[in-house]
Order: sequence, then C-alpha cells, then structure tokens
Amino acid sequence: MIETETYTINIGPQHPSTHGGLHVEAIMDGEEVKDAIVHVGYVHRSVEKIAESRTYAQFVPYASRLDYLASHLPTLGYVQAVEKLAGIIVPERAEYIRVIVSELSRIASHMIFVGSLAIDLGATTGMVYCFRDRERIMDMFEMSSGQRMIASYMRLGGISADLPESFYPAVESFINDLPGMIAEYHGLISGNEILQERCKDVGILSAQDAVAYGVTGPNLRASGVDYDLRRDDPYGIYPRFEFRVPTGQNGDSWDRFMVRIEEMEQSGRIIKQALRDMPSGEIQAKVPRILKPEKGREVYHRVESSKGELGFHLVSDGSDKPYRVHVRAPSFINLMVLPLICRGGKLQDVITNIATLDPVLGESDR
Amino acid sequence: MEHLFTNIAQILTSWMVSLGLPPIWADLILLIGQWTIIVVIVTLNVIVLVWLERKISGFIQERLGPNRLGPFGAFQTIADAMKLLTKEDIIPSQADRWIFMTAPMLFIVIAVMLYAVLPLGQGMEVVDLNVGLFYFISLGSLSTICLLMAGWGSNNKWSLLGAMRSVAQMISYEIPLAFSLLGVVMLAGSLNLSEIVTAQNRYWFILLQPVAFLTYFIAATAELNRGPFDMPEAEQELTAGAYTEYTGMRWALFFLAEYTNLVAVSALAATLFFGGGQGPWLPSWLWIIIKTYLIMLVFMWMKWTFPRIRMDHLMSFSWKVLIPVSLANILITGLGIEFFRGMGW
Amino acid sequence: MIGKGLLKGLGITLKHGVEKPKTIQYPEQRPYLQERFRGCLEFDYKNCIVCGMCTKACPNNVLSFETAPIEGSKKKRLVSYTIDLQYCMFCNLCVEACPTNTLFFVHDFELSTYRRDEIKKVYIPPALTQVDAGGGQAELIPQDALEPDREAEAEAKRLKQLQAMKTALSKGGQKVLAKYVDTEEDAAVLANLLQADEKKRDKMAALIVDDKEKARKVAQAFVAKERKTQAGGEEK
Amino acid sequence: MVLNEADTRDGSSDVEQLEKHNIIVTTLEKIWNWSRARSFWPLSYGCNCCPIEMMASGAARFDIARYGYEVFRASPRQADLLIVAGPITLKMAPVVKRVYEQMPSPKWVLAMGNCATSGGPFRDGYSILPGADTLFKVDIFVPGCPPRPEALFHGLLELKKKVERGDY
Repeated sequence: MIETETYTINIGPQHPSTHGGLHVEAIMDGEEVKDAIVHVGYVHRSVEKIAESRTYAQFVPYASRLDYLASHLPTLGYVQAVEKLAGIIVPERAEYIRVIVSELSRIASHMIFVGSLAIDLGATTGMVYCFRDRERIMDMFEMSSGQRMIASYMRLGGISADLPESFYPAVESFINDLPGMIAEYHGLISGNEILQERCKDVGILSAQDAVAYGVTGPNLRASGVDYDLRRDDPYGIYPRFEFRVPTGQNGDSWDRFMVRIEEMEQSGRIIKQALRDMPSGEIQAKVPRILKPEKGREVYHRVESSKGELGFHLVSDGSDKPYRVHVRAPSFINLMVLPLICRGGKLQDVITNIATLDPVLGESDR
Repeated sequence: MEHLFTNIAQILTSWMVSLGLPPIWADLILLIGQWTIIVVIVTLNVIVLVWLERKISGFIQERLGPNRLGPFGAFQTIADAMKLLTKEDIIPSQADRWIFMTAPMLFIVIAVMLYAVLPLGQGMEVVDLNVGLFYFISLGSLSTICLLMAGWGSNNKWSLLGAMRSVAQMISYEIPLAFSLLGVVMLAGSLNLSEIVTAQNRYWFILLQPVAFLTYFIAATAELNRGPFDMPEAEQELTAGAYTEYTGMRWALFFLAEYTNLVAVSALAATLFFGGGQGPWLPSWLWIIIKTYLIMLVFMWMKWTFPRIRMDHLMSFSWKVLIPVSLANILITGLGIEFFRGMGW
Repeated sequence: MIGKGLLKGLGITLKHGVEKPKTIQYPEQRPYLQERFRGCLEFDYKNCIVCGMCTKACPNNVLSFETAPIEGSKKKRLVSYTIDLQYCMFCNLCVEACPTNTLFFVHDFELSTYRRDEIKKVYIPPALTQVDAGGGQAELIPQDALEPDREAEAEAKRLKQLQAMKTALSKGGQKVLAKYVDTEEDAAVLANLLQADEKKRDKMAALIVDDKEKARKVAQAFVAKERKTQAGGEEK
Repeated sequence: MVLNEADTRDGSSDVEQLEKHNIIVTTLEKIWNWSRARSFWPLSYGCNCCPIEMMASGAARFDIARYGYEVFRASPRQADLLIVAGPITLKMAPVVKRVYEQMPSPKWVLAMGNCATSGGPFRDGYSILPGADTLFKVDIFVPGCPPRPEALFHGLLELKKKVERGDY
C-alpha cells in the first residue's frame, strides 16, 4: 500500500488568476485538491467605516468602488436605499436612465467574466475580444458620466446629468451588435471542446447547498433555482420590463458560464424596452442639500447586482451622516462555497471555479 | 544556388587539405564551423521567432503588437534579450544549487543537438546518421529531465508541480510521437532522414499518412509544452511552473531552448511529411525554411486560439486516443504496404 | 463531431488576424475623448467667491483653501487654493456644488510625475504670488493661473494707450504722425485727413499702438491717396 | 549583473552599487539602459479597479504591446516593473513588500492610481497604507481613479525617459 502525504499550496494573494487579493490555501494530494481554505481581506479598505464619516451624498462614489466591474449597480443599490430611507421619489426619466446604465454595466461585468474565464483557462485571445467589446460600453459611460469605469453617475434622487445626444445611437448600435458578439464568444470560447471539457461537471454546486450557503445571483440560478430580485422582489421600475430569468440544471461551471451569457442577452432586451419607453422630463428630484433622515430609521434595500443580491443596510441617527452602513456583498457569500465545490477536484479546477464564481474582491472585502 | 552551401563546404575542405591538413582534421574543423553556424543561426532565429509570435498574437487580437523599435518593432526582442542579460541573477538560498544552475544549460544543449541530423537542404546535414530519426526522438525525450531538474532544484512547490506535470506529459506523449513516425519509416524503409526525404520524390507522406501527421502534430505540441498543452509553465495556474524561480539569463535559456525545439520539431515535420527540401524553382534549403516557418505559424496560431487542457484529460487523451490511433495507423500502413506489394506496385 | 469547435475557433482567430487592427496609437494619435470626460480638476481663481461649497461637497478632503478677511467688509479674499489630486475620486461632486464654475474638469489626463508632492496643485491669486514666492514656498504655481492675468493687464494697457492715441489724433497730433511719414508736409496732410475722418483715425490709432511698421505703410498710402484726390480735385 | 545578495537588498540603484565596487561603466551602462527602458516586463499584480484598466491596456484599443511592455509575468523573478495597482492594505503590505524583494534588480515601481499613490479615496480608512512609497521607492506616480489606459502609457513612457537617462 502506497501512502501519500498531503501538502499545502497557496494560490494567491499574488497570483495571476485570483481576481485581486484572494488567497486560497489548497490542501493537495498530488494534483487532487483535498480541501481548500479561502482567506479574504487582502482588499479590505474599511469602506463601511468610512461611510460613517461621510454624508449620504458623499458616499455615492465609494459605493461605485465596491463592485468596480459594474460600477453602476452598487451605486444604484446605495442611492435607492437612501431614497427609501429619506422617502425621496425619483423622476421617471431618471429611473429609466438608471435602468439603462445599470443593465449596460451588467453586460460589461459579464463580459469581463467571460474574458477572465478565458484567460484563466489559458485562452488569451478570448479575453482580448471581450475587452474590445467592453470598450464600447466604456465609451458610453464616458459619454454619459465622464468616467470610463468608476462612473459615479447616480445621485440621491436622480442622476448627475442627462444622457447626451450621442449616447442613443451608440447604445442602439451596441444592442444590435450584441447577438453577434455573443455568437463570437460562443464560437471562440464556449464552442471550444477543450473549454467544455474543463467546465462541464466541474465544481458542481447543488441547489440545496446553494440555498443553504446563501449563494445568490447567476451562481444560484445556474444551480437551477429560479430566483432573480429584479422579478421576485422588484425595485425601481423593473416590473415594467419583460425579460426571462435564465437558469441552469447542473450547477457546474459550464452552467454558470451559460447563465451569464444568456443574462447578457436579457439585459439587452431590457435596455431596448427602456429606450423605447423612456419619457422626457426631469432627471433630478428635489433633495435637501443637507439630507437628514429621521432618527432611528433603518432600511435594508437589495438589488440584483451582476454578482448576486447586493444589499445595503442603513441606520440613521438623525444627523447628515449614516450611523451604520452594512453591505451585504454577494461576492463574499458566493466565495464561501469555493471549498465545497473544489473538494475532490484537480488544481486546475480551482482556477476554473474561482473564475466561474466571478468574485469581485473589492466588494467581497469591502 | 541549389548547392551553394555544400559547394562552399567542399571548397573549404579542399582548401584546408591543400594547406597540408590531414582530411580528418579538415572535416573536424568544418564540423565545428557548422556547429557554430547552427548555434548562431538558432539564436538569431529565436529572436525573429519571438518577434513573429508577438506580432501574430497582436494581429489575431486585432492589435498591432510591438512596432516602436525598428521596422515593425523587429528589434524589440533584441532589447529584451539585452535586458535579460543584465538582470540580477538570483539563486534562492534553499535551492539545490548545482541542479538549479545546470538545468537550463543542459536544456539548451539538448535542443541544439537536435539539429545535428536535420537535413537543412539536399546534402546539408551536419551528420548523415543512418538512425537519424531514432537519434532525434531519443534526444528529444531527454529534455524532460532538464525540466525535472529545474523543478526539483528550485525547491518551490509550483516548480515541482510544473516539473511533475511535464514529466507525466512528456512520457505519455513520447509514445504516440514515436508511433506516428513509424508509419513514415515503414513507407520509406529507412531511419535516415535524408533517405526519407528522397523517398518522398513521388508523393509527400502527408498524403499517404494524414493520420500519422495529425498524431505527430498533437504529440509534438505536447512535447514542446506549447499551445493548449503548456502544462509545465501554465501561467494562470502555476504562476510560471518549472521556471518560477529562474531569473534573467537562466530563464532566457529555457525560453531559447523552447523556441529552438519548436524549430526542430517543425523542421522534422517538414522533412517527414512535406518532402523536406523538395519543391520547384527554389533551392532546397529555402524550401525547407519556408515549410518550417509555415508549420510554426500553425503552432502559434493554435497557441493563441485554444485554452489550456486539463492535466487528467491530457493524459487520458494520450493513452486512450492517440496511442490506439497511432497503433491502428501502423497496422493499416503495414497492411497497405503488403497489399500494394502483393499487387506488384 | 469532436474538433468542430476547435476548427471554428481557429477560423474566428484567422478572420480577425487578417482584419485591420483597432488600435489607437496613443502618443501619436490622441485618444477620442468624450465631451464630459473628467481628466484633471482645475481651478479658476477669478470666479471664486470663497463660499466653501466645494470643500463641503468633497467626500475626501481633496480641496482646501486659505482665506484672509478683507478690511472693512464681511467678505473674505482667497489666499491660496489647494487641489490635492492624489486623493481625488473624480466624482464630480465639487463641480456640481460650485455655484460659479470655478472648479471644472479638463481633458488632460497625462498627470504622471516622478515625485508624489508634485501631484498637489496650489493656486495662489496673482496679487499674492510675489509675497509667497519670496517666502520660499516650493509649491507649484500653475502657469495658466497667472497667464490670463498678464494678458488681461496687457489688454488694459493697450486700451489705455489706444484711447490716448485717439484723443491725440483728434486734436491734430502732427508730431506723432511725423514719425510715420517722410516729410512734415505729409504729416500735416495726414493729420487733416484723420481729423476729418473718424474711421480712418481709429484705424490709424490702433495700428500705431499695435504695429508700428504697418502703421507707416498705411500712413504713406493714406497720404498718397489724399494727394491724388487733391490733385484730381484741382484738375477738375 | 551579479552582485552580492547583501548589496542588492538595500534597494539602492545599480550605479551606486557599481561605484561602491569601483567598477566604472559608462558606455555599456548607456546601452543597458537603452534596452531596459524598452523592455519593462510588468508583474501581473493588482487588487482593485486599476488592474481592470491595466488589463484593458493590453486589449485591442490601447495595446500596450506597441511599446514592448506586454509581457506580463506571473512570477516576480522574471518581472522588471511592479505596477502597484490598487490600495495596499495592511494585510497585503507584507506580501507586496516580499514580492518586490523577490524581483531581480534593476527593478522599478509604478504606482498606478490614487490608491497606490497615497491611499486615495480610502485615506481615512484604518486598514490602508498611505501610499506605496512607504514600502519601497516608487519611480513614477500615475494619478487617476482609475487612470485611463493612456494615462498608464504616459506614465510608462515617462518612466522610459527616466530609465534612459539612467537616474533610477
């Protein structure tokens, strides 16, 4: 009988495919992973504590920096939470514009997901094509807000500026080209048998486990649980749009990939509808310059971010600064299933699993 | 033009003999000269190849690639090489010093030795060995040991993992590589590379042995640690695999050897399957260069398109697909030869 | 069939391989920046009313300023204004808060420096520049904070000269004009002409102030033309 | 060049080291600097928004490869340039410091973005290092939050000038 010893290998914190400062301590037996321990906190920037020393309006740019891949989505969650707290009603047009930019940033985030999966599996070219297409979204963000990535576009009670005229043709041509882009990803990345072999039946997350761990977003839907906050606990004007919630069956890496690809298509549909129905009018509600919500009020508001359920828990103490801000970060909770789905797999599957769980460390560590 | 280099060699030999040197000494001096020329050409060729690879990856990715230094960025690799020469040479304190230091040198020596038997044109091989193919394959499999030395000597888990992977991979792919070449050997009836080239006077062996070429191509990619089979380096998984602890020139030697191997393997493919130096109008040495470069372009194209295969799939692909297929190819080739011989062709 | 997807992938990369690259070659070709692009925060001291809205709006204490009271008034004047760009989030909150467009973003994104303290920008209104520079402060004083003012000063000076010249010319000004024509006689002719014609007088005054060389040519042309018309009139 | 390990640890530049050892190199040093300035191989390290722009700079629109700087190495042993992209937290600081020490000299550090320069937006946080220059010598700062890929290129080209002059 041959006895083998296990050994520990540290993936990260400085490692090309850990999406930032993630540290996975893998306990290995040869190429097989016996166990994995996730260490987070390498990008802990104390955002929640900083929020307590900023006024409600001043925290908006920080919220953008939580999930930097889709910077509009956490901003949307935060501003809607504050609006709920202070009872601000947002003008119609602003709501529509918010939906358009959030869905665009969802597409951008999923594009990075596809690209980073490709590069983590060794197909550099797939990443470059995804970034090439993402540039068009970045252009649109630059047009509307002035920044490419961290837009800080939304404000309490509205948005900072109306969309410029050049935005509409850009977004329309982008939506029209989106199916072609997705076809190309299918051709180059997901159609590839090597990639299919590496993703199918890798990192299976069962529906029970997913629910038990509190996994949300595309990762949950890939496990076959049909749950999307945009439809099941709607916020903003999402009930007005018609879209399908894609789900997978097996909960493996392949399903997580395909669910996101389909979500890009559905986001395209939502943007189309929003562009069609967008009314004209005000973009900014009247918000007092120094916003002081009632003392002792607290709200929890959640939005469907590109990573899952992104919640903001705000507590007011009657001053112009929040007493406590807590962020329920989907990446953090999704990452916790990593040991579960890595056990028994190969070392290379750990990389696939990290890539398909799509964590954003900025959001996870906060 | 056709016999340019062979003529030069002949003239040199006869000149040296006329000076009073014994012919054996003249041959030896010529041999050393040929080696030096090969080493210089290989090194310069790698500079071109690295540039080519960067340009090709650029074009595939809809960008330009290096274009600042020299025409079309052609001198970019020279700057890189000079920089690598002047980098600090770190040997980790916990490393196995001698193994760590000899691994890259051995790797490049083996890579250059492969060129000894390659006919780089008609009558243009350094040694006209009658077991040339055998020499090539057995020498090629030695490079595994260098990678293992590098991985073991570095005393780094990533390195060791990369080295182990490379050993497993090379051992598995050595077999289909050798088997796939057997078909060609059976057709040509010789292990001598120049005789195999002559045997392709009527048909290139790619037409008679397409399956063998395919298996050879896949196995060679794995042998080269390239493209979808770059397990030992596997940047996204093992940071830099077996080379993790190597700096500066030592690392560059590995890099150099990898590209040298690429050229050798492509030249062998051109020799065995594409008629070597045979072709109309142009001299034979030019033809083999053209063919080698075209095969290398396919290698690069593949590398920049495919994702990396998983280790266990890699192994099972070799043992479950490639080896049976190449064995069946040998069987069919043998039957075919017997059949055609029976027909009296 | 296994391998079909691989071939398709190869086809896609080949197709893009022969396409034209999409690269914008940065230092030679400038990137296409959108109108609202926020590259660098700038400050225009002339509009500043020292209200402090920007520092209140800024989430990260990027902006700070010093003031001094103006004697005999409740207002304050600006002593210096600091933008510490290394803490900036480019969030636009200060620009939105500013009532007078004092703060604005420009498209300049090339801000790299070798030293960290060079990132900080200190704007000092020109009246105080000399005093502070004498104090040995090594802070950066942006050129554009000073230059518009020099231009304005020059403009004011020029206007003053122009006005003086115009009055001089309307009262004759033979001595001034003598510099621009050959003889005293010509100067007299020109002076008469200019006294009569206001348009020509203004033109001449402007030319004398701005461009002496051109003024001489124009003056001689005027004299020649006047002579001609006079001669023509006599003939008739 | 091979120097004693103890000498390279203190972070001083090679020129100083060589002068200390009474080795005078002028023309060669110029040629070396010429090649070094044209071949920065960055370490693929980053932990926030800036790495995404760094990745974008390798993509089709911007193409960092034009300058020959696209060889992102995963192992610090083969890298020349540490692009500190993103905030250095107190937990990350020893890691970054170690990664820097593992790089062979001559090596350079580029602080990309405001977080790496000074702690940036998170300067008030309890867990953020006030700038990368508290850990090691930073050769060039690229302000921005995050800087455009072109701004990163500008920083790299400025660094190229600096290395070419030899004052690093």
